[in-house]
Amino acid sequence: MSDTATSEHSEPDTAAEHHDTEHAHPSDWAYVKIAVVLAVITALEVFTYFESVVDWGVALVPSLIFMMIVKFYLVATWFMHLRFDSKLFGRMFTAGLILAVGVYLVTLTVFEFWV
Amino acid sequence: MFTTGFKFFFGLFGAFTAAALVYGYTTGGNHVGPISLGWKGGVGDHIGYGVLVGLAFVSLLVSLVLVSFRDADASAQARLQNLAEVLTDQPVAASFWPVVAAFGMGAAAVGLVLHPMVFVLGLALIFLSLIEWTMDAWSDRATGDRAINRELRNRIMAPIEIPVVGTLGVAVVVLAASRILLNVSKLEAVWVAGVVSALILGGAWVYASRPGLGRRLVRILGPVAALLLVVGGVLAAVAGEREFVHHEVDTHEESGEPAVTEEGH
Amino acid sequence: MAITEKTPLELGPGDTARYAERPLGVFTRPQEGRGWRDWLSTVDHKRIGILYGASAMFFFLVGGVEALLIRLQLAAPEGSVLGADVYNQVYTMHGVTMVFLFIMPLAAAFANYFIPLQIGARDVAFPRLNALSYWIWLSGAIFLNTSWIVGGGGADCGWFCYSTNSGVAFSPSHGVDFYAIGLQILGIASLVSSVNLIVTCLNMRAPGMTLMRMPVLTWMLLITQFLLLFALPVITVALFLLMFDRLFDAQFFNPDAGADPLLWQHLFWIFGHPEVYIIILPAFGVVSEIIPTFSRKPLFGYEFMVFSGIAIGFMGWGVWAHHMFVSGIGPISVAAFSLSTMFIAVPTGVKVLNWLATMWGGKLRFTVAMKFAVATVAMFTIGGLSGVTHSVAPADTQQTDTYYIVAHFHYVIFGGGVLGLFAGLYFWWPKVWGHFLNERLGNWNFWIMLVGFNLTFGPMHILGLQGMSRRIDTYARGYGFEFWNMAATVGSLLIAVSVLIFMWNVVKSKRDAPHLPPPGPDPWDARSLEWSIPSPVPTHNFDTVPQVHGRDEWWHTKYAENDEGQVVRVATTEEAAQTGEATGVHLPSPSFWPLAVAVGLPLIGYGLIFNLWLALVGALLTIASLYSWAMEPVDDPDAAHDHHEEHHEDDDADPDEESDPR
Amino acid sequence: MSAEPLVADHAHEVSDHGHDPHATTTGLSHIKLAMWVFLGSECLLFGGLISTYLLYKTRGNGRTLPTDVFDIPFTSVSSFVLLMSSLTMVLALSAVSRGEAEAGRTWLLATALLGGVFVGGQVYEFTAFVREGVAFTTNPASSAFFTLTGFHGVHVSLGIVMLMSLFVASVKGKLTQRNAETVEIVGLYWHFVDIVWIFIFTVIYLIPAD
Repeated sequence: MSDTATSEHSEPDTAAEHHDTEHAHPSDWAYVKIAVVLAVITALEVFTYFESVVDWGVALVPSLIFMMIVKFYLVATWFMHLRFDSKLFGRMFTAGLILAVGVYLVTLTVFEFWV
Repeated sequence: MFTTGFKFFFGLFGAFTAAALVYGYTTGGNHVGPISLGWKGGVGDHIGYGVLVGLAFVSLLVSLVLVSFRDADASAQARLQNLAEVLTDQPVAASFWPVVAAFGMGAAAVGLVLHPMVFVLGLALIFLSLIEWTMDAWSDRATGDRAINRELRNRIMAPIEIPVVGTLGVAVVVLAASRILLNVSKLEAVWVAGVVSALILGGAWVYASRPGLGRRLVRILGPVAALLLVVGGVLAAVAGEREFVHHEVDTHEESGEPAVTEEGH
Repeated sequence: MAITEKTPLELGPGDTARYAERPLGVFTRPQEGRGWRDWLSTVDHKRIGILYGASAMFFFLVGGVEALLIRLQLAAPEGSVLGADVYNQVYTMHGVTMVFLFIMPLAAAFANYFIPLQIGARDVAFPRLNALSYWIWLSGAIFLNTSWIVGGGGADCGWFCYSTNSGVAFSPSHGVDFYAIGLQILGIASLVSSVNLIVTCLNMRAPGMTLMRMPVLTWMLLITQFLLLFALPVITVALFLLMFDRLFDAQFFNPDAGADPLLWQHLFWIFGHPEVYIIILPAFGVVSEIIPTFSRKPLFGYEFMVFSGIAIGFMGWGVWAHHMFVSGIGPISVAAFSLSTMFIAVPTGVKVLNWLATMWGGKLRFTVAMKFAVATVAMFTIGGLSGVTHSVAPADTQQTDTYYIVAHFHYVIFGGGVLGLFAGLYFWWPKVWGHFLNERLGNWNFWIMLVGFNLTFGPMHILGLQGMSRRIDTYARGYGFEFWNMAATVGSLLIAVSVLIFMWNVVKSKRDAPHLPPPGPDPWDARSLEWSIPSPVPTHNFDTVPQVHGRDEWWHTKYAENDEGQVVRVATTEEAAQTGEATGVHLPSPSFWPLAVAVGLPLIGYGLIFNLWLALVGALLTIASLYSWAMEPVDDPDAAHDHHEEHHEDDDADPDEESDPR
Repeated sequence: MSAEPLVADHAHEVSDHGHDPHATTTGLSHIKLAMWVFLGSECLLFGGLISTYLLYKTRGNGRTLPTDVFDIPFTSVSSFVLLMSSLTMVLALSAVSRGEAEAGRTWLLATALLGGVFVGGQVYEFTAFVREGVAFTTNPASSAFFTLTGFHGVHVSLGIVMLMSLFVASVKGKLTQRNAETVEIVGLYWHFVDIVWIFIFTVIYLIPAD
């Protein structure tokens, strides 16, 4: 039964993706490299706090948010294995993430938070 | 399942409850007082009612314990072990709970004189050994097989012990670390946290990559580090916190208005 | 977590018979088939579904009594049945009970029972978590209602509990504390259940059951679970803030300290509007199963049905502020939310048209289930249309907080949700219990409920437009409110009569069942997989897991096109249906730990309100139970593998056991 | 007799009868899918708390604001610590799934200890704030700050308890290669908590108030 079943499993949204999983997990050394990158970015972030050294001007907030997103992305894709696992996992997570960002941005906008 | 002991104590529970109700009403309680354990209202003579309710509770507890653990059920025990009669001379396992309990009593006594915290610690130790000792005593005689007994005990106690020990472990680290940080200066706090974390990271790195090399070293250094942390925490707690500058009411003016909701900006 | 002991209890070498009885007392793992204890420890999705349904019907009665009290108070001017204070508590608890303790769990009953059956699974993905959801839900429901006894009365701030009415200053009893904590407990239950059912739908489908072959009920329930998944954390945040404000003097909703009460409104309605669809989508799913069956046609526009459901699920997140048009959110926000609200009517309208097109030209059979389903479509359409009038912000300004709103949402929630779920009860009753509900009594039930419903809530449109505000405990003579209020009260009594008829129907049908022919696996000649197995459903659901080739798999097993393109019957139900006689099917073992975990949560709740030591006890109980659970293997290695065979032998002559569907 | 192992908390654990590797429709493990679904839900939880703080961060009611007493150098160290604990966590998983129990155990303990340092630092930070005039009930800003960071701290603490439980299981020899998925699940939770802190650190601490 299972032999015939597996071909029927294939459906566009899920099954095709899990063939390349579970094998390609990176080595410990790759993790360490990612951690070093994360640490460097964090150091940069902290660096912005000491304004006397460099004046970031209007670029401050955008660059902080950019660095935050990069860190977020690195942890999610490498440490949480989204890069190597089925896309379905990532979709479940990003659905919540996008919804949260969208809904709360609208709420803050209604409160005229940005004004 | 319902042993004689259970029946006796459960019956006692019923009798005491009834007595408490009757007593509560007859000594002049209002209509909801006695059935709600005196919540919102009188039960007449409080002391007598309280004693009866207390006895009822104790009986209930004992009966529940009896029915839960099927203790004092000689025939069940014999049936379990497929024996004509119950084994009575099983050797009991070694136990260090008597020592802990004695230490707890000593600590409680000393604490009465010295410091309330020590007293509470003593009480906690006594309480702890009461529970563990009871469980050990029960599981020692649960079946005729030492290994099964240990398995039984773990199955009931591990779900409590693991999270409690885990939480206490976290609490000790957190409390000790935060006391030390509060004791040193603001800048030193940054360094302390950084260095301690680096040590943890580095130690783990060395140990994980070369388990053979550091094993004995870690066996010694690990407890020493833990001891240092606890002792440091206690010393810092005794020494007290550093001076903090209390920010007085400052100039943030705009806060009071509900800034958002007017129409027609 | 999966760190289980290899075998939980190692037996002594050689002699396994020696320990036939466990020395563990209550800590012994339960096994199947022991009367009432079986119900406490069950992990069978069907039994859990029944538990959900029965408890929901109980709270339907509770909420119904509260509704009747409201209507009696308002029947005549200057009513004095309830005082103003009690009136506030009663309408608040009516709303909370009906939403959280009746409709949602009744929908959960359908979800639990039918999702696995419709996708061809033997159980849900996490059977013990499923039991946990139910028990947590029940403990939360009981906790919420104990505020009548120990909390100094129910919550009295309306079901949406706007700040600052919910603050200690205006609501000094513990009612709102019970509301805040009780809804959090209920939220945990729904969250656990939504995760479980989402994984079930994605991961446990029978071979060939692609997503676009799933029955529409399963689809709508899946969308509902996603809405729950994402909406509940938002209300949890709001409830946390409220709880901290009330119990620990935080400043979240204290305008004197510069806080903004509108924050509550936003958080509540970000949850609250998806909640509306959480209530209505299961009923849509039910209707989408019933109408094709009794029209003997496939559902018109399956893809449109599914995608409009998904569209509703998405767009439901962009309309929340239409509940707040008069709260001063600013003209741009009002315009934006007004537009988005008008747009969300489109996918809903698509659904209504598709149901009509399904019936068009069909061979209609008006059973009670079908009548309820058609009434659902009609009544929901009325509610939907009055809803569109709210999306027009200037009109809404007139209607806000009047009885027009009350009329609107009752047409949607009662006319759509409740009637739809009643349709489902009549439709699936034979599947669950192995006997029909009496159709004659069902007709009485239906017509009286339909008339009573319209008599109750129809006049409220008029009252609202006349200017009668909602939540007032009484009104003076001479405003012209008398007649329609009396009419509404009479209508509400009619609804009560119809519910009593339903209950009598349940009893009578059960009593008559032995004298009537059994319904068989497929009494309605229906379309989805649950009808291919015996009624009542055997414990293991499917003897062999079905292979699915298309939509309406079961229908196509029975019918096929012949050479002239006509649909002819190719197999009788008896030939095609499974017999339910499989043995050796491996099922998950029952467990008491879900119940134990659930008992701890209300203790934490009481502890937060009255004494933190109690909270510690509750937390310890919960955590210890969770760890016991984690260490307990999923499957009891000591249990017999085909327990359903010997099930009827050790009957404890328990009343619960009698109603056991197996 | 087709007894497919359709019913299990963990698909791979129930394979008494079935040998079908595709025990689930998508081929993904139930529990991992469930964890990701749950994390999606958690986004809205933390999103709500973060928005509340952002909305309230300047509402001081004439008293000291959290932003006035922030100790950015210390919080930076805390952020580093939490970030590095993510590294140790992923190394723990890597070790356990290779079957190196002892290394896995070491990394688990290191992760828990780093988490402990983080929470200890948070207790220190909270105490310092209270001493400096920002308590939970001072103003809406402080209530929102303590609720948000406290909520995060509770998440970290729960994670530590889970890590310690894994550690105990490992010491007792019950955490083998077969259970690597359990470590992975706890790891997902741990990294998520780290991700939330990445967000909080930037949005709450680093971006200037005005």
